[in-house]
Amino acid sequence: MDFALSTEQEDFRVAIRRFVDERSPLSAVREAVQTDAGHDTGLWSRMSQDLGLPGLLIPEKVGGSGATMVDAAMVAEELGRGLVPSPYFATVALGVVPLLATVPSGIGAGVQADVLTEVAAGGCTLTTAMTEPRAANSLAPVSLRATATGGRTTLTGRKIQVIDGHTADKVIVVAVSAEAESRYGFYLVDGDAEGLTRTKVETLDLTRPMAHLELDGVPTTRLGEPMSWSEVERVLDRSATLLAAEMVGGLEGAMTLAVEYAKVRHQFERPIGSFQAIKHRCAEMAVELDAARAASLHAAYLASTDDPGLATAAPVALATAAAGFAFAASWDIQIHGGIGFTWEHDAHLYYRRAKADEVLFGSPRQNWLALADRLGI
Amino acid sequence: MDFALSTEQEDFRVAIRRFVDERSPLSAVREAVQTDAGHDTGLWSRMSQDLGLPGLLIPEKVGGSGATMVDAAMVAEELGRGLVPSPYFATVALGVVPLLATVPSGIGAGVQADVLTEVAAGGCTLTTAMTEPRAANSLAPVSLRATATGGRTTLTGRKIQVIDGHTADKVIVVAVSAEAESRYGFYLVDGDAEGLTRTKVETLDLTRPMAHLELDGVPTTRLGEPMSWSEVERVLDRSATLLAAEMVGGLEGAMTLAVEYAKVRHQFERPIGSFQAIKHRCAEMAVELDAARAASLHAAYLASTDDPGLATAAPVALATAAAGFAFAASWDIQIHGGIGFTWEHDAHLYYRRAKADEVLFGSPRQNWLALADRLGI
Amino acid sequence: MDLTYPATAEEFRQRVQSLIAENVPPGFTGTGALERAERDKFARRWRRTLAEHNLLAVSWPAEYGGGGLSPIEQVVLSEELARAGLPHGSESDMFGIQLIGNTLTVWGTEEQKQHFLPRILSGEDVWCQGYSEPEAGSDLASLRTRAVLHDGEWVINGSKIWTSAAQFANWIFVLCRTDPDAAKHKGISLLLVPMDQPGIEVRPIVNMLGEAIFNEVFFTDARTSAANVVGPVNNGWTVAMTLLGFERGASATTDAIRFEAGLERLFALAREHDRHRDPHIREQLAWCHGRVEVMRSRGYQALTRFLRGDNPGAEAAITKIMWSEYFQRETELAMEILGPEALTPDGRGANGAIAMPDPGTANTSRAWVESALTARSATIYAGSSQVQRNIIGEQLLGLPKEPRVTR
Amino acid sequence: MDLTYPATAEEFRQRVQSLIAENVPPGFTGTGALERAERDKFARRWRRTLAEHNLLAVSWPAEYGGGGLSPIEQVVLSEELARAGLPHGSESDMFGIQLIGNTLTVWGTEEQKQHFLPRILSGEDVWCQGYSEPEAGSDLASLRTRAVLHDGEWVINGSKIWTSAAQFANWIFVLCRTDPDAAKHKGISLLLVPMDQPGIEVRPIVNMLGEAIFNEVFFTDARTSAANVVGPVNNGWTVAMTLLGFERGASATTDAIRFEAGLERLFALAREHDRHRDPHIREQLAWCHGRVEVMRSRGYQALTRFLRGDNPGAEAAITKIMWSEYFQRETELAMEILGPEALTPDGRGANGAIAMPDPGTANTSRAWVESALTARSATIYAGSSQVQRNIIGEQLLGLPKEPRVTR
Repeated sequence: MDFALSTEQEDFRVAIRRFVDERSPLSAVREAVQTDAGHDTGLWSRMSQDLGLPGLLIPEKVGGSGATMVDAAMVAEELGRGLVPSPYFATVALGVVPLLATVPSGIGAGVQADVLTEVAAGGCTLTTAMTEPRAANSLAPVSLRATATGGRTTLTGRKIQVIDGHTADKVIVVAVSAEAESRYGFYLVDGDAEGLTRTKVETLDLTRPMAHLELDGVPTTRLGEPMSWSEVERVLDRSATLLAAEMVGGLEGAMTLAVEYAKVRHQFERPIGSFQAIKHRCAEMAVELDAARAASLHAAYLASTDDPGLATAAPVALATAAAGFAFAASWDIQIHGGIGFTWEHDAHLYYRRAKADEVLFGSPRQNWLALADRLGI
Repeated sequence: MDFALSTEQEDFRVAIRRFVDERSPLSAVREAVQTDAGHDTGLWSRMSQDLGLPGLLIPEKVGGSGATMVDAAMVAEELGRGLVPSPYFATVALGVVPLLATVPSGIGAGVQADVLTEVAAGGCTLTTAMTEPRAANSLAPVSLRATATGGRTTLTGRKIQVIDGHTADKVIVVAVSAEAESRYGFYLVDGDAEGLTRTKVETLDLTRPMAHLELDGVPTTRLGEPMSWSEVERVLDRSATLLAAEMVGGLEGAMTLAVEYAKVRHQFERPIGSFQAIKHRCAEMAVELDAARAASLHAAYLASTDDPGLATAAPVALATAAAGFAFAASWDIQIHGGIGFTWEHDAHLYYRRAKADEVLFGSPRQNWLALADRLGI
Repeated sequence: MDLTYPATAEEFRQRVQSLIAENVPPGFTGTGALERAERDKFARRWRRTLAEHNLLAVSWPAEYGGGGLSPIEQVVLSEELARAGLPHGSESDMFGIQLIGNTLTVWGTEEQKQHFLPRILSGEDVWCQGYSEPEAGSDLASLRTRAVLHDGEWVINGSKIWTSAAQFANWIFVLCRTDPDAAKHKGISLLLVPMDQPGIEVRPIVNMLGEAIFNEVFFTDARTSAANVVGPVNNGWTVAMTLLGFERGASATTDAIRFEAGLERLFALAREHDRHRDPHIREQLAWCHGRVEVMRSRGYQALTRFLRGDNPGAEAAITKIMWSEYFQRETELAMEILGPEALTPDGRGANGAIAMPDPGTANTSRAWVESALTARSATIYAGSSQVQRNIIGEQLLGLPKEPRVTR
Repeated sequence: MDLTYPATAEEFRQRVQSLIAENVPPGFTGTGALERAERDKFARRWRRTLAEHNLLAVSWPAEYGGGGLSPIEQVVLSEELARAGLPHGSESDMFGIQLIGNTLTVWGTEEQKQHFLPRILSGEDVWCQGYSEPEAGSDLASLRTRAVLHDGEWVINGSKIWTSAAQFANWIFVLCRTDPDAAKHKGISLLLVPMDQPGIEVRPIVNMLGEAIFNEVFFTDARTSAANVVGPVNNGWTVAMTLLGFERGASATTDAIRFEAGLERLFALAREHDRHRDPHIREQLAWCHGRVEVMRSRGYQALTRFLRGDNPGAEAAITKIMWSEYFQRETELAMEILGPEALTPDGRGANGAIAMPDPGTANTSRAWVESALTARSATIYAGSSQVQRNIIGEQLLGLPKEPRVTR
């Protein structure tokens, strides 16, 4: 009975935290988001080559480090804390997770093994294209359909708001399977495939680039067998766990900015953090951080043990972390006063991230309603 | 262009306020609620005979003072502020209002005129029986049906949670009309009619007694013509306006308790009202009081001019006042600390009133949803 | 109690409506519908029209070029402009006409009035405001900018922040410490300072939307004539309070008109996204309507006080809290209605509005996202919500102040 | 990270389950299902059963009659009792065993341990707590009750408030000021005082439900032997902090078990009232589930610290805020589900529970209304939410304290 990170995990976390603080301060984040990629490609080389981050969840057999979802979540948390723009989230949460979930039987064979080997080696980034225009609120929001003709499967249609969609080496497209109306598949597409047009778009969250994708007869391979929408959701629950962890980090980052400022900024001859109007909001951030971290860690633990309890733990983690992050990021601006709403101050970067993350995998309200369904209320 | 009470109205308000403070301090309220009636009958004599409160809305022609809904609301506010248990609300909001609304053409004739004359003279209390068991949440929550046989109309069924139902001299029963399924009527019943059994019940709000009523072939007279449910709602909007005013008074009463205590209670060598955790909650009460009073006064003004805008102003006033009152009453307890949750302290009397008022004419949420319907959103 | 307007006011209303009808294109929904450059051009033309009809400085005495309108006429004018989606002058008129102009009518010398007031109306002088300082924040009285009299001139050193429209202004009114030895609220004076001089530097501050709305203004031995002090020397705090206290009674009822227009846009947004059937959204939209109605009723109350000549009190703090927190909640609801569409803002924006965008603004994801971001600042500028709650607690409810700090 | 329990713990769990099965009637859902008198009778019998099996004072050393259970066994016992809806001893055992008993095992003299501990287990001594004072409130250290040594006895004058179960107790542990000249937190001692003496008067305090749950205890020249001080004289603040700090690690995971049972009742209530299809109610119920799950995960974290022997820190303040505010929100949701039914509470009540009612409590409007009223006190007693936020802000986040007051 032990619900805490091991010493090795704590050491790893400290190393990642130090890496983020040294290599990706927020000044560097601001520079990175100005680039075409929307992230610092040199930094990503170090993250993938030196730290082996994309290979964390990948079995040792195909070149990964065979770590657990708890480790991957810990990294997500640290990257979230520093708002580090990098292909980590898309590659691991939206790429490796569905690849692992669709491996037919044992690793070692099939297209999954090839891609995972490439990812583990640090030479390949991934993402998943899910969202379709004006469809995001319904139950099974995917209507793009794969077409099979003469042994060749292709995809035609439009996907929007694909995270790192303009840079990912391979894109996994969630589509209605060619075989049956109510079956879905994860379809693998090359980033430079013919018929694929990728357009980087302006984002609310400046630190998480997105692209819209036009697919016109793009050749593709289905990963694993067609599945029901609820099976798709089981895969997405694992991805969601890493988003929740990222948000926990973001919450901590925003809280830290607010607390540190409240200690040094003086008004009315006192540090503003000595006023309860400020102190108590910071304390509430700490309560929400504690709650969000507990929920996120629990979900990651259940994911690491393939526990079916993840189906209810994932929405709890998402909704708890999202609400806490939005709370902390809003109050971070308020506590900073005037400079809090300037471009040059980092408060708005956290706020933008928080408001974007809040809807990325469904709003807290949608997650609570999904949870109610899953609990059979 | 003048949106304020006139000097006469302000003087009248001050007189009522003084009357409440002198004749019905909260110590007297506690005694009154222990009686069978649930109110101080001597006090009510003074309110009805000396102050003429039940006759406020009644035209001068039938013995009333022909005042406006604004005046009636002002009285409700002052009585609410002191949690005065009295037949005022039931008699005026639930009795006089539907009587006036169902007068066939001009006053002067019919059963309405007789009853109003009695009420104005101070010798008759009224109420309306609306709620039926387990039906309160649907759209037209009344299914008790009037029966007409051989020129004689009777009522048989059950009504619950009738305010002052055990003492009212006459009870107005809302029932499905004998003529048509989707038409409703206000049916007048004598309090001591044969076949009517009235049972006083325990209430959450100790200061507003209620009774359950069993009707077994009770003879009755319909007031005015059968009407649609939305016509019934138009009448209830006027009653609701007086409930909103009462809640505004309750909000002010709870806030005043909290503020006065925060000024004198010391903790950590300071009056607790100097701490922002207390001061800012009191300030929020003041904001909510201001909002609730503005909404309530506006609704009363529209009611006084028979403006159709009342259909949307009434739910705004109800929901705004209810939310503000519940907020103030909860925080009043919290600010008082330990003594705030003792029986002997008055904080819980306000809290109970607030929580009861919150659902009496629909919860704030139900009122907002009703408003959305009425706005045609 | 009577919410009808007198017949004379209604006649004036018709005159204003006619003037508006003659000067806006058919189908005009408000300046928000215009692209920024076009809007600025239109606004300049419209300001001239108002000036020609003596409708610009409506509350000033006629002898200084003011409109000399009765209070109820001022209200009617504001209402009609708000309904038509038209501005009452330029952005800088807020500072020139409403603030320093009105203040001069109370505190100015005859010379000051005769010199400055007409130049404001003609557009020759364009004003901005030098109040806040980087270190002072909500604690306005702890300002550090100093002015010293030297050879018949004030010599000013320090800096001011959150100065909007400084880039368009040639004059700035500045609160300065003129007696460093006096207590915190004493020894402050309000000076009028020409900006076209080497001692003044304006640096834009970019807000979180990327818009340069505000500025920091640096004073390095900046100078102004000794005569350019408003009210008595070292009495600037009182003057400043008069200035900040200019309850724009005339606009009491227009906040609700503007917010109502914004809410209509939000209703339309919900319908366009088919979210108007969701009970949660309906409830929130209805709450917004309720809050706008409360603002309208409170506006009638403020208007009644204004027409009676009563002073506004701590109600101004309630007003500030109410509209700013409403604005946040309304725009967060817009974000919720947009859902994932908010992730990639699209379409025309809110044109740099610092509060509710102008009437006619496009109903796009970009405009609402910009408003939602902007709304975060609404509870900070012009006295944070925390400061407003202190004011309400202490001034309205009589709660004790924070203890003095021992040093 | 591993949430499975060791095999030995699971074996112990089975032994506890068997013991429970042998001692409760079939279909037992918890003591809340029993009428009050019946419940008290059942609880006395059950306490004897626990004592016979050495399962009462599980954390005390065996030499004083303690159970000598390993930490994980203590946890398993608490969990099984919680699941079965059974108490771990009487209401007074909280004070006798958990608080003063545990404190004596740390600070007591050998004589004190040998004298007092067995008498607690046997039920001969029944304890209550004298900490809070009417004037002190959240500011515990400003206590005024004084004790003076006179002829080998402490003579005590003052009063204590919020003393639960005082009517059943024959001993009270009392924080007294024993050096009036020392600084606020110094000069305090923890005294053990027999209650059966003329100098002590107990007056019940009736709570807002009309239940006499608490008492005020008045000391008028009350006496106790000079030997009945716990720890060094004038060091009572440190002793008291130890006592308040007894993180009941053994019960780390049981809060969630109890709240889960309460939430299941609420789910059932929603279904019975056909409100479970309303999206707003569903959302709130799901939120409640989420919060219970968070409390469960935090319980695992607390348990991990407990098993490692780590001290809890400011997390206790987070725990207090979380459960008390959850409890308020959960019971308000119950009120919303009940709707107008809450107006006239009906059926069996919550039997005077001061927090979550006992498992098995009837799913009636009266029980939920009583819980909702009770919940208002949860954010006040045992350190108000405001005090907890100060603790979190200052101790966990390092924010500066309020300035000292100048007098």
